[in-house]
Amino acid sequence: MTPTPAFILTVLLGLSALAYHVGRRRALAVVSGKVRDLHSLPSYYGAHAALWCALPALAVFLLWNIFEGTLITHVVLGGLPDAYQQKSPAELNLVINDIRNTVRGIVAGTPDPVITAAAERYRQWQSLGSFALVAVVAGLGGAGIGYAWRQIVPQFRARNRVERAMSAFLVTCSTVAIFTTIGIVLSVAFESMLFFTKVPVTDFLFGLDWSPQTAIRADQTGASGSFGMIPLFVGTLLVSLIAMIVAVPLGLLSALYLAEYAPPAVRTYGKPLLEVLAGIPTVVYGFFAALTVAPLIRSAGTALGLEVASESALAAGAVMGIMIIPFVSSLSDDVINAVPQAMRDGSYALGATKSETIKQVILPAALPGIVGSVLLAVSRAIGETMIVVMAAGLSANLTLNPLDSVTTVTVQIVTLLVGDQEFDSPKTLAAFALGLVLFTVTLALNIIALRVVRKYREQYE
Amino acid sequence: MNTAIAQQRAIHQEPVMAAHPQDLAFNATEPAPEGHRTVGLVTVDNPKMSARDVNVHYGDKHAIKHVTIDIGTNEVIAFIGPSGCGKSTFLRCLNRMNDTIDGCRVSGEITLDGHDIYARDLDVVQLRARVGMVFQKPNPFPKSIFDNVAYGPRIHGMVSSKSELEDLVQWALEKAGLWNEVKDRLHQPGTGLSGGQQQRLCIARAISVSPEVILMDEPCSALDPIATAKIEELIDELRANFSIVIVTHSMQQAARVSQRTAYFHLGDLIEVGETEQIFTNPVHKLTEGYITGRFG
Amino acid sequence: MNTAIAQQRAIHQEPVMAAHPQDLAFNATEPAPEGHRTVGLVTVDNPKMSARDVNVHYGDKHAIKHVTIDIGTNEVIAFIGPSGCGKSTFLRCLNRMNDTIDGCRVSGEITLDGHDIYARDLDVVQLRARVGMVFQKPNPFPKSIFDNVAYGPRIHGMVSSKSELEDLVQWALEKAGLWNEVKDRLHQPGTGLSGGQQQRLCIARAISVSPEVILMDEPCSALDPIATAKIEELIDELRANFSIVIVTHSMQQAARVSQRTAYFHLGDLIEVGETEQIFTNPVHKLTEGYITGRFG
Amino acid sequence: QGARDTISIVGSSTVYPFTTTVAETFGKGSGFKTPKVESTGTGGGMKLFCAGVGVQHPDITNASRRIKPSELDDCRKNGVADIIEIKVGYDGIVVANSKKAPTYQLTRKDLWLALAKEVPDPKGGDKLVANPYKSWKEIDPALPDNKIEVLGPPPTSGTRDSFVELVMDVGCKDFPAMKALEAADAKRHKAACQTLREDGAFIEAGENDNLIVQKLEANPGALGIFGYSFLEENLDKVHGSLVDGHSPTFEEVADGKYPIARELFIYVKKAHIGVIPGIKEFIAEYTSEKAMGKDGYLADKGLIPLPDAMLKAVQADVKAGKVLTGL
Amino acid sequence: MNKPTTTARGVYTIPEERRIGGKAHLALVTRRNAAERRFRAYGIAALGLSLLFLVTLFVTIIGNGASAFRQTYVKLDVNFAADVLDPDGKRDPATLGSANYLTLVRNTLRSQLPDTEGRAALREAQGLISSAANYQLREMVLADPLLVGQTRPVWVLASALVDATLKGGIDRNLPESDRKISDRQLGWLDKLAAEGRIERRFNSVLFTAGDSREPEQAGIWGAVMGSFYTMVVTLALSFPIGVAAAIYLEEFAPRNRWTDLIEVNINNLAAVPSIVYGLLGLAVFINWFGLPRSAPLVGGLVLTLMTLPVIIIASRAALTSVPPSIREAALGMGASKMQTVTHHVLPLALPGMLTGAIIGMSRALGETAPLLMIGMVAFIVDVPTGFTSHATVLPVQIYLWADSPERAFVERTSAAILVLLGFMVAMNALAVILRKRFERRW
Ligand SMILES: Nc1ncnc2c1ncn2[C@@H]1O[C@H](COP(=O)(O)OP(=O)(O)OP(=O)(O)O)[C@@H](O)[C@H]1O
Ligand SMILES: Nc1ncnc2c1ncn2[C@@H]1O[C@H](COP(=O)(O)OP(=O)(O)OP(=O)(O)O)[C@@H](O)[C@H]1O
Ligand SMILES: [Mg+2]
Ligand SMILES: [Mg+2]
Ligand SMILES: O=P([O-])([O-])[O-]
Repeated sequence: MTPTPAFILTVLLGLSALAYHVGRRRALAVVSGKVRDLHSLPSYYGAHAALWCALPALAVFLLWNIFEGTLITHVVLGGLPDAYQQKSPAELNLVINDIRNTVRGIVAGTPDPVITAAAERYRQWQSLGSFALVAVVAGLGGAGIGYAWRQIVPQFRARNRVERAMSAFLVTCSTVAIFTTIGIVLSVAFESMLFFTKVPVTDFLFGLDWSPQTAIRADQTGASGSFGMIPLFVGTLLVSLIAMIVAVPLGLLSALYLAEYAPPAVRTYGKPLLEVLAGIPTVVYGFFAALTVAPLIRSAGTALGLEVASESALAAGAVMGIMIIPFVSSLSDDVINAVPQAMRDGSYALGATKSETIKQVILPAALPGIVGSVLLAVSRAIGETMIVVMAAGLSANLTLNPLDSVTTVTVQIVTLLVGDQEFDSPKTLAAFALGLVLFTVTLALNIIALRVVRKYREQYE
Repeated sequence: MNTAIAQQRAIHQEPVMAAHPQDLAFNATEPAPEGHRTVGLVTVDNPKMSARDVNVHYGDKHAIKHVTIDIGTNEVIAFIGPSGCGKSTFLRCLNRMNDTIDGCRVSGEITLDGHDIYARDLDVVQLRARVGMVFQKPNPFPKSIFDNVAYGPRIHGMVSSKSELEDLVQWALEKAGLWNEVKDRLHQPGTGLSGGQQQRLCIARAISVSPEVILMDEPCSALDPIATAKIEELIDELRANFSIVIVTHSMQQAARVSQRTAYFHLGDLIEVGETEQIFTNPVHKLTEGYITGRFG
Repeated sequence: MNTAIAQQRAIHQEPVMAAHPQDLAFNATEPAPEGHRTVGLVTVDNPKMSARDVNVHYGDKHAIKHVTIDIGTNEVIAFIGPSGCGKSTFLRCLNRMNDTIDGCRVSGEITLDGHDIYARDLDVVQLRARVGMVFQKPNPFPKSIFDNVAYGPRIHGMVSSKSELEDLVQWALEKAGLWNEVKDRLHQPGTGLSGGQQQRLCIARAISVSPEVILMDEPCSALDPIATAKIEELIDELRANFSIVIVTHSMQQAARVSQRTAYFHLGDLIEVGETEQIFTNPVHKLTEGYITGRFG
Repeated sequence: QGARDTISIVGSSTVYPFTTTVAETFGKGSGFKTPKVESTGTGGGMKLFCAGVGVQHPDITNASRRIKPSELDDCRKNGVADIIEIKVGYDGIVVANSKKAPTYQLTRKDLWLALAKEVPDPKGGDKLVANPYKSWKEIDPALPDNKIEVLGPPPTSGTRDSFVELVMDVGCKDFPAMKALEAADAKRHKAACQTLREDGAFIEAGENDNLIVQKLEANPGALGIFGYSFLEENLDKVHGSLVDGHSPTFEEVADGKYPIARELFIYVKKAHIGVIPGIKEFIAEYTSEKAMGKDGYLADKGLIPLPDAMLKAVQADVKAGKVLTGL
Repeated sequence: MNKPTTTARGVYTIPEERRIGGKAHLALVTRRNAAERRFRAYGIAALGLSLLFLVTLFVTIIGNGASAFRQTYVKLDVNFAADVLDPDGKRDPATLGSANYLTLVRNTLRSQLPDTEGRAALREAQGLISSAANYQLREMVLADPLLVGQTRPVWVLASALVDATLKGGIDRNLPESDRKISDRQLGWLDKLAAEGRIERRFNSVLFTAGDSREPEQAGIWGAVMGSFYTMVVTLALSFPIGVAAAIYLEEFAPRNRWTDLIEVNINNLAAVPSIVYGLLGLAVFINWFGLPRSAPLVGGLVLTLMTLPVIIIASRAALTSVPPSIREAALGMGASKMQTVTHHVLPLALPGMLTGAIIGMSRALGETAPLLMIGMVAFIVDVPTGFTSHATVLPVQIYLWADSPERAFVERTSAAILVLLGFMVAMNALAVILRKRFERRW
């Protein structure tokens, strides 16, 4: 039986538990039980030992798992006859697949003796590797324990070490966001550059016409292939604005009601119920918007003598607003609830009504959190696709009339990316450029928002 | 001592016993079924507020037991008693601030100008506008110093112009003895003040709306003697128009500012009387023990 | 007055002037370029902590100006001064609690047993374990009463068994004079206590880890005389092993518990001296003004 | 990267229902694992397919149009030299409306006039003017007096592409004005023929054809453009307009009479045959009579089958492993 | 009453009527009380309206989807004819397995129903029965070879067409040309019904099977498991990372340009369209790290990146709202910053963090677009068994079904949505309970 990764991890876990125990005991032993003489609590010495036991071994384990395939493959391929050695990398890749499939007992086509033999070798190396890994992991773990054990003296700052490890973890986690950003920029930058070689940047940034109807085949003519992003951004703005007009009052008022007025039972169930709104798949909202709300608006509009398109920004925006209610309501409810009771008491004692207290004391105190939740809701609105596709259509009208059909940046990105396309045509590349510009625009907006929030914070903290 | 008030109370000069209102009415001498019988000047002639058989429970804890007491018009009454005896709790009953505490139940009757403040149709917002409060722990709003004081007048529409508001804020801050220290930083946050400054800010905030009754829970605990003197002066001045209840641990202070003093002990109101009498000649031995620095 | 300490300080009997440390060393008589020169017993022979030319700024506000002072071993030193003069601020410098305030900058040198507490390699956690603090506004954790007191011993590994912990908690609560009131409700939240009870809880919490220096910011402000006496007794008892800094507005209290007293005024340390001397015969006229109940 | 023993298929969402049907039948009937079929769109599928040979690249791609030369070049460049092209059938594109309204009898010329961005001036002359038609009646007095409102696929869709080719290009032929333009400026002519209106008469709806059907139901005045299978499933709600005298029925499309039908393909990477288990068997199943034939199960799913002779040819080519040599 | 007070600015007094109890004040009180009632009414209305939308959506979904939980079965007397199944009589499992069960079904239909002469009629008859019947009969024979040669009544799945007709999804009164089911088929159905050969049962297939092109055989179990694995990855990564990042930024990080940058970045990431995360996942996890396509692992990673901003932002808001006095108390006791955070701040901030997790996960659970790029919008029949098996997720299943021409998928789409919501409620229930436990006001 070759040891499975799960088995190795379990062993490592057991070892770390042991390390914790040993470290703790050792710490107690060096001060003969007088914990006060230790720099840190015994459990920190335990944790320190456990870290030393687990981290190096884990690193080796991960490295092995990443490179195992490559290593073994390299060895096995080296043993193949010359005819195989000459194959192109792509073909070799297939040979490897064949070998691996054979290892797993799956044979495509007629079994080839060379492959079968290679598979046998592959199997051997694999099990050898696994056993070696167990040995190395156990050895490293043990060495780690030993090292940590030797370090334990009363003055040893185990807490600081463990906390430094924890801080390192915290810092690492906070950089995930940076790497994500870099990743996103990198994954759209190349194509965007390509796009800008085909479509001038100024045309893209300031063009008032969006109609990516370039030719699909060489024998077609690009119809009015124009790539002006302004209508898309205006559409995004319009739809998001409508969504926020729905979501912010509904969400904020709900949150205030739940946090300040509602009997506990209502609050207990009301809040999670609202949160369900955030989890309903957007397809459902899309159908709701397109088949229920849009016709409703249309008939209402017609009754009023208004010209209403069958797909309207209003329908999409309103339904999107409903979807993002919980972003505002739940997060705001939490921050409102966290305002200390003494603040409320101070206001009530002056003869303020609940609503006055809410508006003038609680809201300002909770403002940073509420702004955060609203920003999040805006973000969600900007990023939403399905509802707009289904209810607002795809026509890039440059309009601020909510009864007209519009389209948004996100929708265009999605349709361009998933539609039929030629990957180096400006049509497809436009999706990347749109992504990049959207990213930049929201970045600018966020910087402004941060400044504004800061200003308020300075005033109220 | 204010002689007018002393005269008003002449008919009550003899200490009376009171526990339940019915006891008062029917047989004042029979022991109450439970709870302590309060000794002394429980009632006054022209009460601004009166409490009858008030009980407060925090969950199971019986924090205030059958308390009956009047708060006179234009009088300063001091509540004294060991820490944890229920002074703050009782104070909070008087403007229904206890409503905001989960699990706190109040029974009995409390009236303001003869109207039951626990009546169903009573507007508690108005009640609190009329019965103001300074809390034990200073709790300035996370707003600027100016806005902290201006808050009350604004919501009650007491001022019609900005300059009027500024005058009012200045007046309140001056009365609380804080003006000089903050006049240059009116628009900085009230939470950035020192402990004693915050306490005075809260006093300024409370008097800014000129409530009819002011409940002060240890208003001078964080103040130096000079600031304390200033506040005491303020209290004396306010008494001309308002009624004031002050919780204090300093018997000297009680003696300086109050006309009557009430002594609480473990949730019981033990004794009420003219301040001078309480401090010089307490009737109940628990009171005496407290006054003289040891427990009964 | 503790005679041993009085003797220790014999050589400093004559009031000295001190502002900047360099002034102390070179020409103690020349006026400091800015800030006030402190009068009196600024330094002691065997200081536990010493501050040299400490300045604190909150943003633009210069809250503590060139303060130089020693805190003696086994001494109780009282900080007095009008509200807002910087007592709390200076106190918070002594265990670096000011680090947590945005925009607060501290300069100068403060040492504990001769080691600079603002040194780069100093472990501020250890510092705070050694220099405990009772805050001006009681701030119990939103945990049970027991856990509030047990927190310190737990994180510092001071107890090895549950029963030991229980004993320690009981000891601390008893010393703070709270045990009787809370022994039946140890597992109820500490935030549900009365103001004075919370204050004593915080004292119990602070002494539970037996810090070498205890900084107490108006520890008795919400306490009745008996509880106050209890705490003063505690302070006196603790002095045998620890150093204590107490901020108080009650000069009586300062006189009762402290050996030395420091008078602050608008961020300046005006005068330090033996308590008796400060209260009976202050050197500086600002001090005198404060002691006698009026400002200089 | 682990080993792969499942066939990986990507590509067109139009072909997706058919390929998945085959995949499922194949998975249940043969000993092989059920192939994984992704719906990525034709172009997206091509991109993945042509990215290279090897397990991390798909084996088969669906296409609702023929591979483009540029895509073929890309394939070759990445070492995907041998590609087997299999034409699997036809997809009818229908122009339908709600049953609550009468059936339209349209010609491609009508459609062009209704949907082109620019049309010859109705008042005469060779000039092209922005499309002035508001109602169908203005185009042909026989048509109902309904506002022109057509829900159709977005420009990123293969269906739209085919619609342009099969309807618009043809519809614009017979106008003298257009002829003149063609002679003068071929490029401009093409653009004029192919550009759809952007003034709201043509509404770009998403690619969800069910949604279009439901929108038609809610808005009886509108026409919608979508795939034949959706018409077949929703005969109780919508009916297809006649185009050039032919109604979009299974028979008429199969016979090639109904003019708007496009070819559907799958492309197979030859290098993967024999390496990824089951590819050979899978395409055999796909091209078998019981799948692709007249009465095959794909016909039940709405695929318009190839004429018999063509099916035979396809089957023979597949058997011989004939690869695509050029376009 | 009030003596005018002299201030530095001049004489100040509150006019009688504006003081508490004064005329102007009383008038204002009426207005303020009205404002109070209004505000409260707004709150109730907002909550009510929001919940009304929820109810509407639910009612619609349940209305559409409830019927999918039941499924029609038809009883056929099947003759397991030996000449069809086992011509050489050896009962060899291989022969039995590869026999033509379609013929068996056809023969059965022919014997059971009138007018089944001719290919067209037979095809129509076959249209009543799901193709699953073939596989069902094969399973029966393989399990019990003795069946060969016998005739047995067998309940088989009806086709989606029959199911829809019997549930009223297809209107029998329409002219024949306007409905998929023919008059002849209706006649057969009526006959079978009259003979008691038609029954509606709980649709267990829906909950146990993977995807299928045939609506009556299609199930969501594959998608449920796919969602489960994906969510496990997402939750296991995004919650700890998000909380850790928030803690670092809020409690430890110095306030400088670098942390400002991170903060703006995080807010910005929340606005990145989800499909762009798909692009990122494709580029990084699949093309660079070489992780497999269509795997819950990659899906989970992509959704983690997408969810992180939400969790971080919510967690930061929760951390900010913990009063500083609590931190001071702990620090003053000699607790390290890390201890202060873990012992005091974190428990108090947890409800808010959980809210972030709930909302972030809800969003991740309903997301389709980013999965498109990494191959999870796919037809996958086999139920996934691990983090790297091919899988799809519930919202994708819903999306694909909603896009299917077959009418019978409409009700299944709604049913799948219901299951998704159930999934979500289950996932959130725990968080809600936790949140309730940790929530307090101080
Ligand atoms: N966070 C802060 N930001 C700005 N200014 C502050 C802050 N905290 C205190 N101050 C100011 O610094 C000065 C000294 O404050 P400190 O709290 O030290 O006074 P104190 O002597 O303790 O007064 P008290 O007896 O009222 O508590 C005061 O003027 C106060 O307003
Ligand atoms: N929210 C609460 N929940 C439970 N018990 C409480 C609560 N608030 C106060 N108590 C208890 O009720 C009793 C009375 O408390 P109260 O605050 O009225 O005391 P106090 O007289 O104001 O004391 P202090 O002088 O210390 O402020 C105390 O025993 C206290 O512990
Ligand atoms: Mg109190
Ligand atoms: Mg202070
Ligand atoms: O998905 P399509 O390429 O067929 O539109």
